[in-house]
Amino acid sequence: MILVNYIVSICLIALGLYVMCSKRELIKIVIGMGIMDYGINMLIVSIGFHENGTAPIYTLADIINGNLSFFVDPIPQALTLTSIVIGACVDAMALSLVIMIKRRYKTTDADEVRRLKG
Amino acid sequence: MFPFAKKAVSNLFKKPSTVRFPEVESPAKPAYRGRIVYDAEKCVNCGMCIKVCSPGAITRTVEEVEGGEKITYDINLTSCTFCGTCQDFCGTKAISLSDDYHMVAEDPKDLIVSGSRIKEKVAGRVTLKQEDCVYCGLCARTCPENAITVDRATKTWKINYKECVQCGQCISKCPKKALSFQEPKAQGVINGGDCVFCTLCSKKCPVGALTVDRAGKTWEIDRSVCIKCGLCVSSCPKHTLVMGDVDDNTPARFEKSAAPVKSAPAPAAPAKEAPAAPAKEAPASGNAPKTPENALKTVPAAPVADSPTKAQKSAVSVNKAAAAAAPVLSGLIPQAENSWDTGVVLGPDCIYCGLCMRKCPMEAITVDRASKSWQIDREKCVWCGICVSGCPKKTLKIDALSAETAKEAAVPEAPAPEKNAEAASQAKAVPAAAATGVVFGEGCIYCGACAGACPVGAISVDGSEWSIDRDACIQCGACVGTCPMGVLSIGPLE
Amino acid sequence: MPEFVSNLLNILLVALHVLVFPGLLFAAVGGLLLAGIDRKVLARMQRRVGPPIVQPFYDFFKLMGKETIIPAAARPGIYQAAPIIGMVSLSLMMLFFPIFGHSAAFATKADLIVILYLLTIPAVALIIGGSASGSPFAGVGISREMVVMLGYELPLVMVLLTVAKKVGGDTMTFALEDIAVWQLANGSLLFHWSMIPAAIAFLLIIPAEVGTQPFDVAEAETEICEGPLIEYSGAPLAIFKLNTAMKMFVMTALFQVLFLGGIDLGKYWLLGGAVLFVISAVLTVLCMTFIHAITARLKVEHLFKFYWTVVAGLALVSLVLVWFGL
Amino acid sequence: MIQFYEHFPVISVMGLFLAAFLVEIFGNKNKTIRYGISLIACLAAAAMTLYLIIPVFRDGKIISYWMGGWAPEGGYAFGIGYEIDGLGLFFGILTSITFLMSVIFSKRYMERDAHLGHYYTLFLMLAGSVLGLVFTGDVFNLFIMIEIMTFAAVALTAFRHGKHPEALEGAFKYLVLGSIGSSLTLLGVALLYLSTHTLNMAQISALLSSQGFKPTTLFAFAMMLSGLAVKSFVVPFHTPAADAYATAPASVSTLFSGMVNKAGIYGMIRLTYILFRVMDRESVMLLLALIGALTMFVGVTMALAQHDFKRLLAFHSISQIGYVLMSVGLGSVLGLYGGLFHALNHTLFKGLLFLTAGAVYYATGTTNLDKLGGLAKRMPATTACFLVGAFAISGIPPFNGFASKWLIYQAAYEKAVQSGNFVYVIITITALLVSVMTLASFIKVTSAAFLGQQPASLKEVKEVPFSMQLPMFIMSALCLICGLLYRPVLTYLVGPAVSAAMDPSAYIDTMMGSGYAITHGVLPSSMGFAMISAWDPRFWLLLFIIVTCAVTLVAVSDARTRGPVSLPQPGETDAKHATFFGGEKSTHSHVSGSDLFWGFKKDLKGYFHVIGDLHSGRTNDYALWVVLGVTVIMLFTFIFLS
Amino acid sequence: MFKKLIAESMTKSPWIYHVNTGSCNGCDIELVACLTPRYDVERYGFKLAGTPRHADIVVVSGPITSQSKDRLIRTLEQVPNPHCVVTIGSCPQSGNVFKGSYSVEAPLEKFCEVDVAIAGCTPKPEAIIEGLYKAAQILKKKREAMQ
Repeated sequence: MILVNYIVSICLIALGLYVMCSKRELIKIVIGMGIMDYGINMLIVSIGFHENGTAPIYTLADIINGNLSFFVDPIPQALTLTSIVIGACVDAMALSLVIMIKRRYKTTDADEVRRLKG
Repeated sequence: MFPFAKKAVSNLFKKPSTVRFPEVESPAKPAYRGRIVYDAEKCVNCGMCIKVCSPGAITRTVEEVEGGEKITYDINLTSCTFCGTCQDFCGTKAISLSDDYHMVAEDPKDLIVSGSRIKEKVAGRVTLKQEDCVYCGLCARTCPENAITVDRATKTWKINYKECVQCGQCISKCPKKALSFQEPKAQGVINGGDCVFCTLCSKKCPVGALTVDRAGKTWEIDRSVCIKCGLCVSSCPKHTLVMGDVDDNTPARFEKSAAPVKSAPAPAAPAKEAPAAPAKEAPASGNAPKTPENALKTVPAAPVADSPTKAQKSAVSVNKAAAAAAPVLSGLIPQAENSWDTGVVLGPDCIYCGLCMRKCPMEAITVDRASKSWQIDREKCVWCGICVSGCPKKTLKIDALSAETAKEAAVPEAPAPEKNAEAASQAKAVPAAAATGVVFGEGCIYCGACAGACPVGAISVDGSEWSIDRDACIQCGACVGTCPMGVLSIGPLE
Repeated sequence: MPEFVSNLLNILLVALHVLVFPGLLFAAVGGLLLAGIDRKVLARMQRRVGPPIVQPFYDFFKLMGKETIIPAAARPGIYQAAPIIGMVSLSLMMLFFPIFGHSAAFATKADLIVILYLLTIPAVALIIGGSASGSPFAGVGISREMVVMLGYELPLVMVLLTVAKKVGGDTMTFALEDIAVWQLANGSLLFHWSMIPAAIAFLLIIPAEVGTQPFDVAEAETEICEGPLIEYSGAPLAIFKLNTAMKMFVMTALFQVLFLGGIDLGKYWLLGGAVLFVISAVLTVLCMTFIHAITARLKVEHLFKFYWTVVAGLALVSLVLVWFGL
Repeated sequence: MIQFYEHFPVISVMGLFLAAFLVEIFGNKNKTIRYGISLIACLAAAAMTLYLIIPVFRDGKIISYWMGGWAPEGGYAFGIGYEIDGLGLFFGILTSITFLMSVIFSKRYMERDAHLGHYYTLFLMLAGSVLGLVFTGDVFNLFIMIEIMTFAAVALTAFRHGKHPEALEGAFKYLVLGSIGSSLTLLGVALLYLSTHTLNMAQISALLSSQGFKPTTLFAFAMMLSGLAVKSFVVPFHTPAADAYATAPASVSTLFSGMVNKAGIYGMIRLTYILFRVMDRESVMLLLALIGALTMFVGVTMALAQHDFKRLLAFHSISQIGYVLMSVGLGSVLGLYGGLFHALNHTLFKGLLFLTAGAVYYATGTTNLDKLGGLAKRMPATTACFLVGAFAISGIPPFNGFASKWLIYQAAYEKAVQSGNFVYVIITITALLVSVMTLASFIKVTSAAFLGQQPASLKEVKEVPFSMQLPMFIMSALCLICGLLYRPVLTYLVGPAVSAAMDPSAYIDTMMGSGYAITHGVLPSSMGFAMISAWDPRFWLLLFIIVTCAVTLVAVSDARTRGPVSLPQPGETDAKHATFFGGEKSTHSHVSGSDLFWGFKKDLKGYFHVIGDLHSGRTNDYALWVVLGVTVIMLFTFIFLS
Repeated sequence: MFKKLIAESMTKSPWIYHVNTGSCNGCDIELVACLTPRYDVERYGFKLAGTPRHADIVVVSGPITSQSKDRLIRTLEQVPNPHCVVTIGSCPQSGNVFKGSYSVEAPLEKFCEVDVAIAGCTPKPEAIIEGLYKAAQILKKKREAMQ
């Protein structure tokens, strides 16, 4: 059912973009960023997935038995891990900025946080 | 754009339309008003050009030289508007505007046109042989200085010698040869004896030659200051001052009674100094004439007239102080030395029309029609009699003052309220009972004099219609007295 | 040492080229004469006598003799250097033009694009100098000067690209020498009918570049007191006036290079070239004078619109025609 | 045998990161320590990067470096590899110059701010990340570096939020859009991994060449192109750039324009020329050239409407990046030369301009053009440097901006003539026109801020300290040198980068072992390069100086014949030297920047209104721009590339 | 050589700056008439300058109203040397019909040295040409005196 993964991740990315484009609330924009991130992470994990694959870990028994079976690609998982960390950082940063904006602008409405324009 | 293009190209092959001026002389158009030419020999020094020149570009200098006066005219082209009025007004065509327009100079002094001639001294001054005069007014119109005034209606001919420059234009213009240069006779003001010491004359005197002491009842003239203008003569309400020939023996002082002169005569010092001060200032102002003679001529009348008035006032206030010391105002019987023994006395027929108030030169009378009160300020009153002669009801007269009248006058608030009210009711009753009023007779010319004279504005004259508002009319008779045709009278109404 | 001598001679030759012919002196004298002719002919078109043809020389020398007042608000260095920078860059432009068989002194050192940008230096010098004078009138003037520049730059670019395509064909060239050679082989560009709109556009650009009526909004003396030049007096002003004249000269020369290079004079190239140069320069200036004589000053927004519609349209017509090989 | 210099790339990158942590640990209190660490790290990194010129540019070597010695095994690359070819080093040099100048400038410029420890930490992280980005040979590493770069850049943008709350807004927009860009890049990387199962750039390039384009690959291409386009701030992804550049401290803006958007451009060149090798396709050329032309036009017109010095410079940054992208997108050698040279020049003059803007801010406390005026009298050195930068960016000969623009015009028109596509003619005209508009907007800054009349509030302004002038002087000198000696610069600096971009086979061979490229069908390509025409700025300048000297000599020798020069008395205001106001007493009257170019703005007011309204400042709108841009790029890719 | 040339040029290219100090416009119109094809002073290099910085000859018309006095003096200060002051018409010389008014400050001599006075109300264009020509000669003298 790998196709479902792809479809859902693409939907998540699209949803994230939609939220960023349409929601005026800054926190929601940040949430949109998060949703998009998760969609991509899901996509990457799905890329490495193999039907009936095992965890990419050799045990001593496997080597001794010569039972080197088919395992999922470990690299995408490593990528995902990194990406999640980065995504968390970015979200934290964004939220801290939103807090500061709320403090200085007294609002978190994107319609009013637009002193820089034109 | 195409027409422009066509024009530009066609112009390129045409001769330029430029006037090549400095190389080729370009004459001015006919009637161009350019550089002024002044012919000093034709000039009679009448000064008309100076008078008519609006920017004041022409100045005249008169110097005393041997054999007469050197008269110089400077026409400053840098101040001229080239209007040509001087040319038009010059009686002898001594000034004319040429068509020369090259009026360019590095030094503006080069742009002053000047000319001078020596004018012989003329003995005497313009004098009228009255019997020959027909009061045609030609002389007045000719006079460049407007020194002569002629009134045909009253048959008067006056000349202001201060203005006269002795140009002789009037003499040459006079059709009857009634004018001539003559040595003047000494003239002066003579007091005829009816003087009431009203001080009007001294107020009118422009040079402060007259000193009148009302308290001391003296009238004095300083003949050295007097300029014989005649203003005092015309202002005298008693017509007692006349202009006549005087000599050294003619008295300069007139006294009526032996009443002691309490105050000192008005100081004459400021009057004497007055002419000197402006004379010093005169050269400072832009175009003021520079010779002493001119300075005298242009002495403004105001400061001279002013200082004696002040002096007079100070004298009056001294009088007042003296009067305040006396017990007059405390309402006691007048004493011999009191000056208020005579005065205007109101008779019983008063209709409170206010004519006397308006006529009084000293503004001593106050009439209030509403409260039917008539008051006189004895301090101000000079018993000149103008109110008496002007009274339509002939109820005012100059008489010795009784103690009551003096008191009434001194304390105008004195009349009791009930008396006032009684008087008012009487006054109201009068028109209703008598039913008299202004009667309009035949012969009216609708001149409107009556309307102008009416103190209450009851009469209106419009075209050939005469109407009167009976309710407003107070039957003062002012209209009757004013009517030039004598068609109005006060009588019973039908 | 003969090598040393020849080097020295070369240096002298370069100096002669730069300072006398066809550099500074030639451009200055030629420019002032052209300006004089312009004024004279303009006067005649208006049925006036007009000043003598050497009048610009008188103006120049008079201004040289006048006092130079440096305003308190000005920055003296920039204020005085600006006119000289403009003059020098203009005088160098003539070195790159091959004219009527005379090959340019330094043809290989610059091309059309360089010329386009070198032409902006005098304008920028004027703008910077005017701005340095600190007057608000100058501020308005430089703003207008810049808008005029924005206006004529678009059609000018199009004209240059048209020429490059026409001359270079499928290999296109920006080199001035190539343009001259091509024209000698194929006839002047002006006589190729597809180039005529571009030539007209270029002729309309010259007045704006030089700043004469109706495109003199930047130096409108009656409304903004000569704009950038308002505070200038004396020698710097003289040099700015000289710059205007030299710009006229350079633009007429550029017109010849771009559109009239195809007249082959054979062995009479020296004299004939000179005569032809004079004739064509005067004719080019006459076109300018003619436009001056029949128009009044445009508003700056009209000017901008004019250049971006009419003139750019003309240039575009040529560009499209040339693009399709006509 | 590994040469000692082969360690330099990774040392310089890691050194910067290490220094960042050291600053955070030791430098929060002591300003000498933190600045010392930062300066030493920057100097060392710059020195090492510049040293690499010798092997890479002179000897033509390509340095490959495998982290932990994880060399490819069996034709498959597993480890993270650094690979420094001419292209990477070229951008590395730009980066080094930029952060070196900026760190020198920062010393005095930032002295009035608090929390400088954090500033230098972020600064060094930004520098390290960009350096790592251009040196890396691994796509995922590229993504990581992009993320670090975005993160540091956003934090630096918001650094001055205390005084300027707008900085928060700019940072937030930058973060949102930057994260979209990063996500798109990550998506591309993931899809690329899906189709090639490797993350090494050299191997990807070889494998893609042998296996051809699948829809996944195309999708990956579109995603990565969009992601990198967001990072390089081309239209329609440019909006956060204007906000962030304008509100960040000027030293950081210098980094942004000198490194951050260059990193994006580097990524796009790497992507199109080496990774996907699609630059032989007309459609990609057209796409990039059109985006470039649109970018430069929108950037410059927006710049014309700005009132703020730094925001104006930000839009010019966008515009100049448009030049670079357009030229690179032409796909010709000449275009690549022009584009890369312009990238170099842009780093120099835009860095210089941001530094002068910083100097103005330091001296006056504002960058609002309507409040400035007459600074030339008070800040002569800054003004001179600004004029050099302004002339350079406007393409006035003989400065460097002209040389590169000249190449770009030639390349664009050559492309137009050779391809017969009229669109390129329009692009050429746009490029030429944008140059004049650039001049116009810098004239606006010159007359509004530096020349004209001084407001009373600026009478006490002082010139900035020498440590701030020094980087400006160096940048100015480099601007002039690159303009005058453009041929040597092209040959020795830009040339290797161009050959590296045009010939990926060497790159692949160095990384994956020789012969790998040929087996996967990547053939070495030859470089044909001929400039269409000539321009010798040295000669021109020489003549210019000769004539100027001659004129000056005449002027000086004949000073008595000329009229006298009447200088104003200092401190006094007399009528003679006062500004002429038609006889009125001269008062302060200054034509501010927004009042200039009236006729132009009136005639194009329709356009200006629309474009002004489009830059609404709303984060959602900007996100929408990005989504639309990505959609267009994706559609274009699928329609024309498959 | 250049000294002579410059001095000679002074007479050949005088630029005019015109100040109206409350004139009735009569003189102003006549001055402009000088520039028309009919009189065409440009024959002698005369030109109207837009700013006093460019001017050689300052032409003053009008009676120097007190409002314009300061402006006039300031403008005259800003003219570079050598320069001439020329008055057109009677007003600046004397105040003409306005003299004595509280708001008129004529004559101009009070404030500066007047080099040439052109009389007339208004002068004919020919007279103006004559005056300007004279001023141009004075310019040359001033230039020689400056040396």
